[in-house]
This record gives sequence, structure tokens and C-alpha cells, in this order.
Amino acid sequence: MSTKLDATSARERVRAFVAAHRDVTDRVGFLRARFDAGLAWVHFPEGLGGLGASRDLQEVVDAEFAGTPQPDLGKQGVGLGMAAPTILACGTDAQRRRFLRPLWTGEEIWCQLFSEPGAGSDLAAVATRAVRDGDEWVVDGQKVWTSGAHHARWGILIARTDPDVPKHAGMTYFVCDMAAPGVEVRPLRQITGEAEFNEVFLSSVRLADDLRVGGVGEGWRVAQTTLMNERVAIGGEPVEPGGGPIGPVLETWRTRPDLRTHDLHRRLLALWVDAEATRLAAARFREQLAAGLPGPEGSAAKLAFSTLNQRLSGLDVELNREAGLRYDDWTFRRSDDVDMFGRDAGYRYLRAKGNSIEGGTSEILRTVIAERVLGLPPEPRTDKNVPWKGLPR
Amino acid sequence: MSTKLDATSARERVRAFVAAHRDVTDRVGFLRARFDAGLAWVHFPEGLGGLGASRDLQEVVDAEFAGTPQPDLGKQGVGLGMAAPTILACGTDAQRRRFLRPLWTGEEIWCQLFSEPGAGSDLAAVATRAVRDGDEWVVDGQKVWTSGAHHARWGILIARTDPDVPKHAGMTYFVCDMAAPGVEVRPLRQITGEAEFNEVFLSSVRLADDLRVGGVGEGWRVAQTTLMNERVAIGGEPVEPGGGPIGPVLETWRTRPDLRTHDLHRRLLALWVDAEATRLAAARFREQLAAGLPGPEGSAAKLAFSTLNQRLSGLDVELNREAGLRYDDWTFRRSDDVDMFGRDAGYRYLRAKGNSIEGGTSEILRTVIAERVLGLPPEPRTDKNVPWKGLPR
Amino acid sequence: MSLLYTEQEQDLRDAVRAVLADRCSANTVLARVEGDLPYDGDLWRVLARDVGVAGLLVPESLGGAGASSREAAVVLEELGRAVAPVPFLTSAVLATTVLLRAGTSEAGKILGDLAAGATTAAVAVSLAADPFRPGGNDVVAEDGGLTGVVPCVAGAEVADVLLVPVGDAVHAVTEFTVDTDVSLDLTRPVATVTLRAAQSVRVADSSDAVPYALAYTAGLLASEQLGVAEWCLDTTVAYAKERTQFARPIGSFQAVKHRLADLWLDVVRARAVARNAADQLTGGLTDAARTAVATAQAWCSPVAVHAAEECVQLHGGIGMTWEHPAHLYLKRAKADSIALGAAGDHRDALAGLAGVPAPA
Amino acid sequence: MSLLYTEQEQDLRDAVRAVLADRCSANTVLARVEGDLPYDGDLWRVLARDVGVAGLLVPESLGGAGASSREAAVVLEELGRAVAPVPFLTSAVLATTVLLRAGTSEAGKILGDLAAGATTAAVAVSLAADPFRPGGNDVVAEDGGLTGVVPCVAGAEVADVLLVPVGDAVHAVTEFTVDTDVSLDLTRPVATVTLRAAQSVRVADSSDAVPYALAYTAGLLASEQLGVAEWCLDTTVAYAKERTQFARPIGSFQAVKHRLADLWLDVVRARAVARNAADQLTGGLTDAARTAVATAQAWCSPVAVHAAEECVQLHGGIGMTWEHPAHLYLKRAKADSIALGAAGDHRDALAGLAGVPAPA
Repeated sequence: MSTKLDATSARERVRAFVAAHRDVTDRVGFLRARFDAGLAWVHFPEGLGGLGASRDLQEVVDAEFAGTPQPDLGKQGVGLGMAAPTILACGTDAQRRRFLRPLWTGEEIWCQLFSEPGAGSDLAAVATRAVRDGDEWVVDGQKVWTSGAHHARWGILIARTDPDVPKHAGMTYFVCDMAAPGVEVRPLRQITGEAEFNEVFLSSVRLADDLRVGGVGEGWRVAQTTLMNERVAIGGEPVEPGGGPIGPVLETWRTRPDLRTHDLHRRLLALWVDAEATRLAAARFREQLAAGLPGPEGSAAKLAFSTLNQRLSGLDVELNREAGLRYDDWTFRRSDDVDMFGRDAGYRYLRAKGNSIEGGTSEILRTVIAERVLGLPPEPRTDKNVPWKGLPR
Repeated sequence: MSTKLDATSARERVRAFVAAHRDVTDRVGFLRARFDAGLAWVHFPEGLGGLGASRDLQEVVDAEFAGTPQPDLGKQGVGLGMAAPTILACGTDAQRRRFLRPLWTGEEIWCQLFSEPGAGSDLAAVATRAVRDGDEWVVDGQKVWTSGAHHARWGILIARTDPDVPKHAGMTYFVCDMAAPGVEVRPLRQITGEAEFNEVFLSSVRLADDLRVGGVGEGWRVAQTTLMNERVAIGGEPVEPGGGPIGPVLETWRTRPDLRTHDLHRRLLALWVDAEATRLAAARFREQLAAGLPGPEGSAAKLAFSTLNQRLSGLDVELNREAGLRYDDWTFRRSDDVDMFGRDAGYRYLRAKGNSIEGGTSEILRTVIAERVLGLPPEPRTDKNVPWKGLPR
Repeated sequence: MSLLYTEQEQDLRDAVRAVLADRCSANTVLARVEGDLPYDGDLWRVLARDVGVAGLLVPESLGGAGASSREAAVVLEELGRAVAPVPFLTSAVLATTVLLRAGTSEAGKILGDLAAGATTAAVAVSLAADPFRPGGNDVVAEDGGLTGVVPCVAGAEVADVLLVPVGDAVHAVTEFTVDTDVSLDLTRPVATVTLRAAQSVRVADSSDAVPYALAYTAGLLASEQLGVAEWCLDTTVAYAKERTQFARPIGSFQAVKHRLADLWLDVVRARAVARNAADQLTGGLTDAARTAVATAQAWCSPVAVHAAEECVQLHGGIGMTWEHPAHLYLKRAKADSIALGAAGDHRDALAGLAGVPAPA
Repeated sequence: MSLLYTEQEQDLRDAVRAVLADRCSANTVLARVEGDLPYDGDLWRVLARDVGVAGLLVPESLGGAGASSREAAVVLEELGRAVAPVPFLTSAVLATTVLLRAGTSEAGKILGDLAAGATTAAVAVSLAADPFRPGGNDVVAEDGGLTGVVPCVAGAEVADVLLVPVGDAVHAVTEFTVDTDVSLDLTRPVATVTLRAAQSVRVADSSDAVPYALAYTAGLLASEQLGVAEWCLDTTVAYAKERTQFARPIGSFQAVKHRLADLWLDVVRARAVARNAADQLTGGLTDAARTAVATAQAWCSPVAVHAAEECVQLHGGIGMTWEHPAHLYLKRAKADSIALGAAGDHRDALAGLAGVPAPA
């Protein structure tokens, strides 16, 4: 099995697996078997859902599995996209064996406990404390913007273990047991009325030291592994001209000739061009990726799409006029995903406001582009070489 | 004469002066007499062109002098607006007596030697050196963006006299003799083709110590006096709706119906609103000033007008199409003023680009508004407490 | 003509602001929007009667204060600043202007009650009506009375009297049902009004009163939008001074700083155009006033929306939460940008008023 | 279909760039615009013959390279980057496309000479012509030949052959006078062409060839605009790293940084739309290609102008001087934004192409 897999043999292997498991209709059962066959993530080691194969082959494998039971990319997103690669890269063997399989099958859901009320763009400012007590850590603090915390069995957590050193050096990374006493999850209501996210309060939560990922004080480095594995947001799937977020506005425009004015027409045409340019840039980026040339354009996509979504949904509300003065539903309820197509223009308008905040604000993204892509020099920093406890907060 | 003047007596005094000098047709002669009568700047001391009166009365006096020979606000602008108040506030008695009268009459023109190629927004970074040599100073360096240097008898100059102290502390303010050996004035051609400004090269220029204004090392403070006396730019005289910089574009629009498109129409309407809002804000600011309530809105006017001028002239070039592809004159020649109404759209477009650079860039103005008006905290500074000679340049 | 505030106007502002500070904090408003209706009757009674805002535009001969559009605009600035859930715009400006313009004795009677704060009125037109192209409605006068349905009416829930344009006239009715819509603007919801053979009193014989009042009110709405924008700017500036990231107040970052400077510059101009509209309207809807109204709306609508959007963005995550009041302002600003003509409609009006003709 | 560059395209780019680096520095161009005409005949001969760009679009059967719009676009990117004063766009793209579309044997003869770099051609239409509403001209065919005046023609000064649309046909003439206008764009001036009973050869019998070529060339002009924008971005980024004020490179100030990040994002998209237009045009002017052309022009025109404006602004005073080349790019970008349809005209075209109908 140590001979390297190629695309042909990977395809054959998947076909054989699918043929052999045609009768397994139970989703979890199928995914367990897929994991055990090393076909979850082929680039993971054998025994941990993979075959030690090249990362490129995953696409081939995924394509062959089309039509079979799939992981739930919504609920399992944090686990699959962030926790799994981090545990593989930085966890112990015991952690890998304990966590990866149920993570893959969706039997255990994961959430991310990074952001805090005082640590948003400045993630390294986390104030949640973890204090060692024998073989355990006692954790106190508050996390926020945690999606899926109410479903989650585990959370990836960064906490401050040493306030006496500079902020990047005093953090440690843990797996947080969401069922432990002292973990309280409260839905966080958003301006749309619903709650996609949670606040998580940690009060004297005791975590065994074997839930620590990486060394004490290495939390920032481990967290970078997590964040680098956040899927490059390139605005979702490829779409046709006029598809994607401009779709609903065009639909209104085409079906309601009575709402048309020259003013709105010029603004909509300009946004059509903007949407098309953004779509083509994403398509070009996908081509680069496929050609093995990942360029910096990927980091631009989120910035472009968030602005575009906001402008399009803003125009849509205005175009709708009377319908724009109404709203579909303010009920305070939990919501597991963002519904940009099923709900009305007002919801899209409000929800899109979050696009330029969540997952890196547009301000942070502009700085990242300027420094990492254009090579512009950083600003003077005053917070790098002083103990965390001495920083203004 | 030491009894305070009121508006009525000021008006009477001017009327009497005008009646008595009805026969003086020579402009310089009339202005000399007006200076000697203390009616140049009534708030200046007696004998120095004033009567020691309240500053408010100047408006009354100026109004009464309407229709009489006037100073040339173009060529004499730097002298009247910047040099005179600085010399009054910071100069010696001998300097006041020597300089103010011919400055007022226009017999001696002044220019400003502040900016340098390496000191634009960061004026305190001036590198022109002045080294003491007995009763004289020897000045070497290069100044730039000096309007009127080729007409000027004198220049107000800031130079570095001590490179071993922090940059704000090592400058000294001089009156530069523009006729001295070593002063070379070269026209600086702009993107419009002409040269409104000059570069001034100073090579071993010897200035007597009695041309120093203020103490050695006090140049920054003296320069602040100069800069605070720069007239608040509030976009020129009050205009009617549709007047001012939007005038030429509206003229094209109205006389050339063949050029109209819906796209240009919407953009022009939006600019009309922008121009009107900016005009009304300036009118409101003038009302505040008149009511003795100078507000922070004045500092906004330049920022607003430069953006507006640029957008209007940009639209005008595009609207003109074939005429916009042409240009009136690229001849390299000196020009003493900006002609925003007599020349074509292309000239206005190019010249307006300078509006957001000259007299404080838009970037600097935004910082000034943010810090002085909104009270937002400054950025960390790295250049305040180190010797000038150690700073990166 | 002056674009500044007079001393009386400042006094009026202080009085309104004191009441709002006392009774209309962000938390009060947030709590109230959780109920069936956001309107605060007690607050309105204090403002309407004690401060006397209900009758500001009503002549003294009819029991009002005989003040002008300038004073009403000042009140609207303060109400916008507080997103105060009271029917000032809908009753004391829009309905009152319809009745003033009608000029009949029937209208005068209603005006007296409104001025006294005894009753409240609303006009049965869509809040989205474009003053320059107001559509009709489908209300008909039949044998038994008025019958029809009017959507998107603001302030109807708290109205005792409804003014209904029917053909060339305006009628007052007191029998009507109101179904509040789930509305984008939590603090000024819209409702569907239904008339079923409602008895009515004819208060105006001309079809002009309603479009006149819509344009007049649009001009004053700019002052409400100014108030909304000011609150957003002030709140964001305060937050930028206090919120620390990377060991610095975020307001020390140039990107934040420059955006706030630009926003301030927009708000400075919003104040100028809103004051100008309020001032010009003291002489009625002259062409100069119509130009001022269209300019004020074309400028203030996008500025208020932009200010609220910047407020949410620069507050980061907290700005996206229900518990922070920023969303109340975002929703009001966005609804206001549709109300009484969108910015584009007002720019259309300027094509004629300012001599910028459309392409043939 | 691919939006990336092929290896051959990269090789072509390298070849063009090497020639331009050698012969077309900013100082060379600046010095040249001081003369009567900016065009650089030596540079053009090297590019046209040695690199072979003159015949890129001409089929091999007629002596050309048989390449496509994709390769021509790459050449235009480089020429835009250097604001190179050569008649590639006017002769090797616009005139060549007219002749290719004409398809007559007379056209073929001229194409052979053009491809060989032996002659250069221009089309007697205004550079400001909107491809979607190209106006006519006042040239008439009389007994003695063609007579008339055509304003704002680009590339006429260096043209041996002039292609003149007359009625339903296109004629080639070699006798004409050219009066160069003082032009906004110093590196591609426009001129007034006068024909006085000029002898002519009929090269096309259809009126379609010229508008077809105008739209096709508009699509490729986007690549020139991309090149202009790239130069402006690169030059400004380099300056921001090196220029120090307040003891810091100005590129470390967030306001500068964020604007350059936004500009980069615009240029990334400019590359995508320009490549898309170049790619779609390989199949001729299909509806998809027309959409791609209109999108590319609507996006790239303002982006190039904005990039040049940011270049001037962020260079501060030095950017306002004649000695710094930024103004050459500003002038080219602005003239390009008028050439072959302004952005608004292209958005108009999209109303039909993309199904976004105008109000009735």
C-alpha cells in the first residue's frame, strides 16, 4: 500500500468501494466505511482516513464519490475544514485516532472558539485564561461568533496560558469538551432577527491536558495552521453571467417593468459589469489553481464579493420599494445557514452586512493584500514585544 | 488716536481718505497713502499700515474702499496673506518697518520657500541647511512649488539650522533675499504644459542675521503662524445654484443636446446635487463666520471642492468626446494664475488634479479633520523625539 | 434666509432632546420593538402636548404654535437621532400639511384637535409614494361610504383620523382597520389600511393637497435623515476612540480615520441641504423650495444609509448584533431612502428644476 | 476557453517587452512628445517586422502570422504599459480588421503589405466613434474621387493607406492631407483628415466592416487599458515603498495601503475581463463576444483612468510635473475612455446583450 496512488488507480479504487457499498444506505455507515478505506482524505495517513497519497487526488476521489452519501458541509464545516487539518498537523497520535473518524462521519460536530468580544481582528489578543491545575487546565472566559456551538461535541479553542509574555507567545491551543460542566452556549441574535451564531461562556471549565494541541505557548502557531486551512473563499461555485448574487435583482428587474427608472437602470448596469468582472476574476483564479499556479487573486475574492453582495442587495431593497419597506420574518430563532436565495431582499441586505466583517474584515483583508501581495511595508506596531498583561485593552 | 475705532468712525475715516485722494490715479501712490493713513490693515499698529483697531473692522474698511485702486491679490497673495501677519507677529521692529509698506503697495513681491522635494506633506522634514558664519547665514538647498518666485523680491524661508535635535526643534525662519547671489529660479513645468510654479535652488546664499525672523530653532513655531494665516479656502465667492465649477459642464450640456446620454445624465445630476450640497455647506460656513462662530466646517471645504472639481472636469472631458480628445495648448510658458473658466475641459481636468495635492493633500486634510474635528487619536509617531539627522529620508 | 439655527430653534431642540434622553433611550426603543407595536403613546403625549410639537405647523388661530418648517425640521433631527417611535412625521407634518393645504373648515376642525394633541392623523398613501409621480389608490366612494385597500401606510396604527385621497378630493374617516406589516423599519412600521363602506367627511376639494404635502414632507424628512446620520457618525466616532485592537484605539488607524473624516464631510453637507430645504419651505413649495427639497432628499437619503452602514461596519461584530442599536438606524435609514421618493426620483425632479434636461 | 496566458503568449509578451525596454523608456517617450509627432518609426519597424506584430491578425495565406485576438491583446497590454507611440491599434488591429472583414482581393493586397510591415493603414473614422452607434461622415464620392473632411482620426499621420467608409462601401486612398490636432493624448494624437477628389480603390462592398472592426478593436483596447492601469499600479506601489514622509515609507500608511489594495483588486478584475474579451473575440463578434467586449470596456475604461489618477495623487507634487511620466498615462487613459465608445455606451449595449432592459 505504500506505492503512490495515481489518478487512474484512485478512480478504480473508489469505483470498487462504491460498488461494494452500494447497499449501505445509512449515511453514517457509508462514511465510516469510506474513512476506514482511506478514502475520506486520501492525503491523510493510512488508518486516519487516508492513503498517504498526493493531495491533488482528492479532487478525483471526490468526483467519483458524487451521488453517494456525503458529509454535511454546513454543520461539519468547522470540523472538516479547520479542526481536521490542525489535528493532523499538530495533534498527538492519540488525538488523531480519537477525533478524526467521528469528525468525518459527522457523529461529532466541531465548533471554533477563537473570537472574543475583545479579540476580533486582533485575534492574538484573546483574554480567555487557561490555568494549569495538575493534569488539567481550568478555563475561564467568553467566546463569541461561534457557529454551531449548540450542536458541537468539541470546540477548537485558543486561550491565554501566560499573560507575562508578549501576546503571540502566551497562547495555547486546546480541544474544548463542549459537554463539560461550565460550558454555556447562548444564541446570539443578529440584525436579521435570527441567531446563526452563539456566545460561549466558559466558567471554570476543566480540560484534561491530553486535550491540548501543540505545546504550551504554541497556540498562535497552531491557530495559524487552522486559519490557513480555512477554505479560500472564491465566491462559491462558478456561475454563468448574470448568475450568483445578482440573480435575484435581475429577476425583480425583469418581472417588474413598472419599477424601472433610468436611475436604477444605470446603477443596475454598473453592478452587472461589476458582478461580471468579479465572476470572471474568480473563474480566472480557478483556472490558475487548476494549473497549479495559486496566485494572490484568491485573497481578493472575499473582498470583492462582500462589497458586491452589499451593493446588490441594497439596490434590490430600493428597487422593490413597497416590498422593500416590508420584511419577511423577525422571529428570534436559530438558523444553521445563510439563505441568500430563499429569503427576501431585506434579509439579503441585512445579512450581507456581515460579509465584510466575518472571516476577516474588509479592512484586515486590504491590509493583507497590501502587505502580502503588494509588498507594502507594515505599520509601526506597539504590541509585539511587550507582555500581554501590559497592553491597553 | 488711541481711542478705539468703531464701524461708523471707520467708515467716515475711509470716506474722508477716499475724498482726499480722489485725484491719485497712480495705484502705488494711492496704496502708499492708504498704508500711511493706517487703512491698509486697521488691526495692525499705527505706523505699520494700521490703527490698532479691532480685526472685525477690516471688512467694513475694505467694503468702503471698493472701486479704488487695490492690491493685486494674485501676485501679492503670499505677501499679504502669509508674510505680513508673520512679520507682524514674529518679526523685529526694524523688519516690520522695512518690509510691510512695500509689501502692501506691491512694490516688493513675496514668495514662500517652504516645500522641498523631500518635505511635502511632512514640512518639518526640510533639509535646506542654514549655517551661521559670523553675522551671516549661508544657505544651501532646494525649494519647490514656489509660485511667483520669478517676480519676488523676498521669500519667506524655513531652513534647518540644527540637524542634531528633533526635526521640529532644529529649524529657523528667514526672509530670503531673492536678489542675492546663489538664488536660482527655474520654472517647473506641470502636466498642463505650463509653469505656474518654480523650483528655487539656493547655493551658498548669504543672508544677514537681521533677516532672521524669530529665534534660532524657532522656525517651526513661526511657520505655524504663517500657515494659520493662510486664508481659509472656502471655495471662492458665493455662487448661485449651478454656478461655480459646475458651470462649464452645464453649459456644454445645455448647448449640445446631441452629446446627451442617459448615462451621462444620471452622473451629471448626481454631481449637480454634490455641487449644490457643497455650495450650501460653504454658504452655511460663511454665515457662521459672519455670526462670529467659526466652526470646523471650513477645513472641509477644500477637501470637498477638490473632489468636486476633479469629478466635474473629468465628466466634462468625457461629455465633450471629440473636443475632449483635443487640447488647447501645451506650450511651455509661465502662467501666473489658474484659469478654470477661460480654458478648455482638458486643461480643467489636468489642473484640477493638483487641487487635492497643493496646500495640503486630501490625505493630510482627512487626518486633520479626523484628529482636530472628530478628536480621533493620532497614529503612533516614530519621528518626534529623535535627532533629525538620524531619521530615514 | 439663514442656514443656521436660531435661538428659539435651539431651545426647541433642547426641550425635545431632554424628553428623549429621559424616555427614549436605545434600550427602551429596542425593548419596545419586541412588542406588537413600537409606538410609545406616553412619549408622544409628552412631546405633543407638553413640548407642543403636535401643533408646530398649525397656525395660532387654529390652536397651534404657528411655527414653520424650520422648527419642524429641528424636531425631526432629534427624533431621527433617537429613532423615536412617535407619529410626528406622519401626523404633525404629513397629515397636518394636507389639512393646511385643504384650507376648509372641516380641515380646520381636525387641525385644532391635532394641535392640541387630542388626536393623531395619518394619510392613506403609500410611504413609498414618489411626490413627483404619486400614484392613485383603489379607494372608491360608493353609496355606503369609502371602500378600498391602501398598502404601506405609515402611522396608521396610532391614527384616530385617516385622510384618504379619493379622486379629486380628500376625505377624513375614522372607521378603518389597520394590519401592520412585518416591516424593515422596526421603529416606523408600515401597514395595510382597509376601508369598508366607511363614513367620511370631505376635507379638501382639490387633488393638489396630497402631492403638495408629500413634497413638503419629503423636504423635512431630510432633517430626520440628518439626525439618523449624525447619531451614526457620533456613535461610531465614540466607539473608535474606545475600542482597542492591536493595542491601539481603532480610531487611530488611518483607514478608519479617513473614512470617518469623509463621512463627517458628508454629514456637514447633509446639514446644509436639510437646513436649506427647511428654510425654503417656510415660503411654501416655490420652485426654489422644490429644488431645495429634491436636493436635500437626493443628498440625505444616501448619506443616512451610508452613515448607518459605516456604523455597522466599523463596530465590527457588535454592530451585527440585535442588542446594539445600530440596526435600528440602518433599518430606518434604508426605509427612509425609499420613503417619499428615492434619491433617483428626486434627481429626476432636478432635471427639470435645475435645467439639466434628459436626453431626447 | 482560458483566461490565462499560453506559453506562446508569454513568449510574445517577452519579445515585445524587451524591444520596448530597449527603445521606449519613459524618457524617450517624453522627449519624443516635444517634437512634431510622437510616433517612433524605428521602434515600429522593429516591432512590426522583427517581432512581427504588424501581421499578427493576418492569415498566413496573406503573409501574416495567423494569430488571434488573444495574441494581439498581449501586445496591446505591453504597448499600454509603455504608452508606446506606434500605430499597432490603429493599423494592425482596426484597419486590419476592416480589411479582413471586407474579404475582397483588393483588401487582401493591402493586408499583405501591412503584414509585411511595408505599409501602415488607418481608418478614416473618429476615434470617439461609438461602435454601437457609429455616425457617418461627410465624405462624398464625386466625379473626380473622394472629397470630405474626417475629424479625430488616430494614426493618420503615419498611414500610407487610408480606409474611408463612403455610403455602403469602404474605399482605400493614398492621397490625403493630415492636420494633427493639439491632442489630450500626447502619445496618440488625433488628426483631421482631408480628402480632395482623392482617387480610391473600393475594398469593401458592405457597410458592416467598419462597425464590426470598431467593436472588435474596442474589445482589444481593454487590454491596452489594462496595461496602462498595471503600469500606474506598479509605479505607485514602488514609489510608496521608497518615498518617505514622517520618517516612514508612505506605503506604510494605512490610507495609502488600502487604496492600493482596492486598486489592485480593480486591476485583477480588469485582467479577467480583458482576457475574456480577447478570448471570446477569437470566434468573431458573436453575442457572447459582444457581451465580453462591452463588459471589458465598461470595466477597463474607468479602472485605467482611476489608476492613472491615483498614480498622480499618490505621487504628490512630483506626479503633477511634466518630467514625471505619470501624465502620459493619465492622458492616454482619459483619451482611451472616450475612444471607441465610453463606458456608458458599453453599458447601454449590455442592456440589450445581458437582458437588463431600459425603462419604457
